[in-house]
Amino acid sequence: MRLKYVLNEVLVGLWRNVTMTIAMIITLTVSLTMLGASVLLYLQVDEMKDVHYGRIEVSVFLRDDVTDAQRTSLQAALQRNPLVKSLTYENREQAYARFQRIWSDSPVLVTAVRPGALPESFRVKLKDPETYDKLAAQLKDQSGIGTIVDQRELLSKVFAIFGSVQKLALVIAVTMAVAALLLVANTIQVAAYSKRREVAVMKLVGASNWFVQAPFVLEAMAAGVIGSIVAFAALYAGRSVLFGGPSGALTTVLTPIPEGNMWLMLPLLAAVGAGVSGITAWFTLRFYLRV
Amino acid sequence: MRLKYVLNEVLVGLWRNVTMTIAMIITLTVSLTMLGASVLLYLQVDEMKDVHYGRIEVSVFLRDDVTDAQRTSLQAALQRNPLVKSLTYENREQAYARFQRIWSDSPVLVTAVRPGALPESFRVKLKDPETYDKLAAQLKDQSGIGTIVDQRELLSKVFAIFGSVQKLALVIAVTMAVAALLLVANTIQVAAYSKRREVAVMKLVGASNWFVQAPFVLEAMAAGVIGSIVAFAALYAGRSVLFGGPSGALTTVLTPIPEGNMWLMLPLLAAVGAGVSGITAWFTLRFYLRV
Amino acid sequence: MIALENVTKTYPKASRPSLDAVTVGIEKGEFVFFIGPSGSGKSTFIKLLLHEVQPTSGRVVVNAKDVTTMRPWRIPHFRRSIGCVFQDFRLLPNRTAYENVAFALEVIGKTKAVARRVVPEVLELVGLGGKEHRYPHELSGGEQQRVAVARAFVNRPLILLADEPTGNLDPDTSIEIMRLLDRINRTGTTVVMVTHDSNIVNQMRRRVIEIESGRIVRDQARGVYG
Amino acid sequence: MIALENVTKTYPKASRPSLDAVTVGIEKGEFVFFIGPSGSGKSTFIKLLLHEVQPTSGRVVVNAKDVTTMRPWRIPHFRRSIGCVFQDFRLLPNRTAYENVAFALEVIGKTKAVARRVVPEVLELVGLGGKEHRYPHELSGGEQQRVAVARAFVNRPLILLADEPTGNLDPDTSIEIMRLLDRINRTGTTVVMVTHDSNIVNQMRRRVIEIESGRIVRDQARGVYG
Ligand SMILES: Nc1ncnc2c1ncn2[C@@H]1O[C@H](COP(=O)(O)OP(=O)(O)OP(=O)(O)O)[C@@H](O)[C@H]1O
Ligand SMILES: Nc1ncnc2c1ncn2[C@@H]1O[C@H](COP(=O)(O)OP(=O)(O)OP(=O)(O)O)[C@@H](O)[C@H]1O
Ligand SMILES: [Mg+2]
Ligand SMILES: [Mg+2]
Repeated sequence: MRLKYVLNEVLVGLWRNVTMTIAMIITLTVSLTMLGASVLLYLQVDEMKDVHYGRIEVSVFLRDDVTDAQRTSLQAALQRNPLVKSLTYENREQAYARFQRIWSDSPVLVTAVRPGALPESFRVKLKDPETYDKLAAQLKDQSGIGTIVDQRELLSKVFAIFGSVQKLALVIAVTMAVAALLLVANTIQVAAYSKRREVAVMKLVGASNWFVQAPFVLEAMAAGVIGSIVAFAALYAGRSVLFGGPSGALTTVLTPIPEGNMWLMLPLLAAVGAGVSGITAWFTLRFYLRV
Repeated sequence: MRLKYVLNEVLVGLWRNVTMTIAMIITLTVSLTMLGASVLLYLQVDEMKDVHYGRIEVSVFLRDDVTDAQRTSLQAALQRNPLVKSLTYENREQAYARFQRIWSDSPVLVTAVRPGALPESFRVKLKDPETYDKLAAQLKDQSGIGTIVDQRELLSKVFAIFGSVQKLALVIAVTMAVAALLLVANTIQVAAYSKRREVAVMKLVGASNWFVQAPFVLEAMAAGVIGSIVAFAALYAGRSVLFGGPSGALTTVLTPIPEGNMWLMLPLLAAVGAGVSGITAWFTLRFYLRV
Repeated sequence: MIALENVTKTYPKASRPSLDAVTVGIEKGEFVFFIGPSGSGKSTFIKLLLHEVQPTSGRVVVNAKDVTTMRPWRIPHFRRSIGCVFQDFRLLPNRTAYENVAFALEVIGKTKAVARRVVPEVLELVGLGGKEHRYPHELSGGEQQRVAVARAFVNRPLILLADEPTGNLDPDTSIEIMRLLDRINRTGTTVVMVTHDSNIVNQMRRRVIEIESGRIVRDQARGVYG
Repeated sequence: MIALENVTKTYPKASRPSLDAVTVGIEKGEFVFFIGPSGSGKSTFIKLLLHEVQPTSGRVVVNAKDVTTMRPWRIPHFRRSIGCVFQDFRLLPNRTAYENVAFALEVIGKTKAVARRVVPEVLELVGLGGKEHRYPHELSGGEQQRVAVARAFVNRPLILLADEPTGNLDPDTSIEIMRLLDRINRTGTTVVMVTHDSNIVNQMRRRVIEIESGRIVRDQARGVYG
């Protein structure tokens, strides 16, 4: 019976205190949207890091005077090597063709390099790009190798930027979580303030703390869940706008956000929204109204 | 007298409705901080665009078989040209040295280019980078010119990214402005709601609409100004953290924010804060309480 | 001074009218008791005079002004000529007794100096000397009621409406308040007082209007209660 | 049933105690009138019994429990054995008359079915049949007071405290309410009633405790008013 009373109370409460409820939902929506956006950004950059990481190759350039035997033995050694995921061979013509393609908008550089000036190479993808040093050590005594180039170093600037963006996203996420907490605490405090007479009357009639508090807390949590759903909808809409078609503002900067990450936001935001507002409501009533 | 009454009312009001006032200030602080941050980001990217734009050069590469006479005449023509801001000459050795320096971490490419394979060139800075086409047309009938390369095209990808970030900053700024409006409207609506009995009594005693509304609106505006000052302080602190020292999260991505732009935020945020909250308060009372 | 012409008021949720075709006239300077059982429409009558509620039909004229057709922006000014003691006091909860009374003076544009002179005097009159700086919740029921009385007459209105101004007062204090209202009435103010106190009505011997279920059932020049 | 031992209560802002070394005992099943001028401390007495305010010194015993030293978590349960009509009604503003009365039943864990049976009956008893679904602001002053009375006795408390329960009622309705309180008293409930109505006190001829400036000045077994 008591439970039914409380549930009924929550629904009626949500309906009656429309102003308060809407205030709380809007507050939560704004904060949760920002929170969700920063978490998505963080995940997205992670994903882009992975993609770039996955593309990283170790180029094993061969000496100009490499012999067929050396080449074959090196290829065999690389194919046997447990660190290696895949291996492609690029001869001088292929290397030049690729060079021309990549630098097509720098004609001066293209003309400066003779066909055949670029050495042949093995392009190695490692199972784990971090094991580059190991591979280099293992190849040390193989003859016929010119230089070994690890793209990781070339991409270090890109990764530094990714790192910065992630740090920033984290800072924003934490800031927004704190802001959400403050705003929700405030809204609830105001709600509690506007209900203080009612609470006082209930207590004078003999209502227990639990009886007074439960509907309030559940109401706040319901508002939290609704807010998180609206926030999710806003994020979804935002994604369509920012990534929609080639003219979307973010298509040049970020890879598209996968559906999976997107839907992950729903339970995350709902949990944060309900949790933050529920706990805040409980504490607010506890200390503010001395229920 | 009436004015004095109203001013007194505002101060007393701010003090008495501490809960409401703090709620409003926090709400405004959060929204205005985000708004300020996005505006700063927008300005900053603008600045970076300018810096990159200022560095843009047109490289006029000379043919391998260029004669001294052709070179001298071309130099004279460029120096006379009103579009040109500055001009430097780079011979083959200088070009190769520069190439080696820039590509030092791609040893394969460096070895693939012979010293002297890179052509000599005039590096031209234009007064306005956009006038590249004009310059190209004027140089068409000059002999001895190989290719003319406009860095603008090379940098187009960078500029596309800048453009995207600016668009995004604008979207966030507008979103935050709207969110601020919603949140403030809400807080004020809740404040008005909690004051509805008081307002009703005042009106029954014969207080005019102006008399009831003015303290309320001024109180909201005062909260707006305080919120904007706190937001400014938060931005200032945020700048120190994010750009502080080489370990700051943003030092690799953005150039440091100039003091000038920073201080521009103070009047901007104050105006937005006071304006939004004042107008919202007025409308809320007008329509919500039918003052 | 006050005239209701065939006024009917039916609240949205009510099944029957709270005032039913009431016609009544009150002259300048009169002292009128309004009596009747609980829920008969006495407070509704007062609320109509203040333009707090609008009649469903009929005309309400107060102070030679037709209240029903009055422009909204004229209402504040109109209300300043009427003092009202509400049944539920309606004090401003976050102002002290002094500030509550002073508010009625501020509204009509009096200076703080005037308030400082007049308000303590008036509070003394209703027996609240020394309690000026209490907030309403720090006063007893009867004390709150007396603050409401003080606020109603502090700015010397033309009309004084009092909805059970002695409901929370002991007989002695009630008589004090009645003496006060009588004195105010003698200075020319029209007084309409709703009451359930038969002793007071019987003692004062003034005009008595009795209302039952929204209809006037008695209107006697020097009447008694029941 | 109720015992105050040398109880003094001085409010923080007040210059003199509102209750001054009061010692009084009330037996189970008694009917006691509490009278005294406005501001003499009657409501403070009621508030002490409910643990709404704490005494500055002295002991308050209600229902064989020492209220002063009661653990906070026991208070709700303790209050459920006391019904109270507050001077300012204290109805829940966003609940209807029905819901306000039903609340007192919900609090003690009665089912909705019980409420549906009992509440309309009780509202009928106080003369509010047909007005169950009105919100407090849609009721007249006297009607609100009667809702408060209905809420106070709906859950058959051991003690009924009534702070001027007829202050906003006409004499006839007052007598109805008094009959009701009398009937409740006859079932064994202790009734303490604060009132300013001399007619009622004189008619009932019950124990009268008179208080003045916080001191008990009279305690008479079958007393009259003043
Ligand atoms: N806002 C409202 N909505 C619906 N009905 C209302 C409203 N206000 C008052 N009523 C009804 O109108 C009738 C008259 O109310 P009114 O307040 O005028 O009574 P009253 O004579 O002042 O009674 P009391 O002596 O109890 O104060 C009552 O039956 C009441 O229930
Ligand atoms: N919270 C408070 N702070 C300060 N003084 C208070 C407070 N509450 C009551 N008082 C004072 O205590 C005294 C007694 O108050 P109480 O409410 O008990 O009077 P009462 O006998 O019920 O009067 P009434 O018949 O007018 O209701 C009054 O003088 C009042 O001003
Ligand atoms: Mg009434
Ligand atoms: Mg009292």
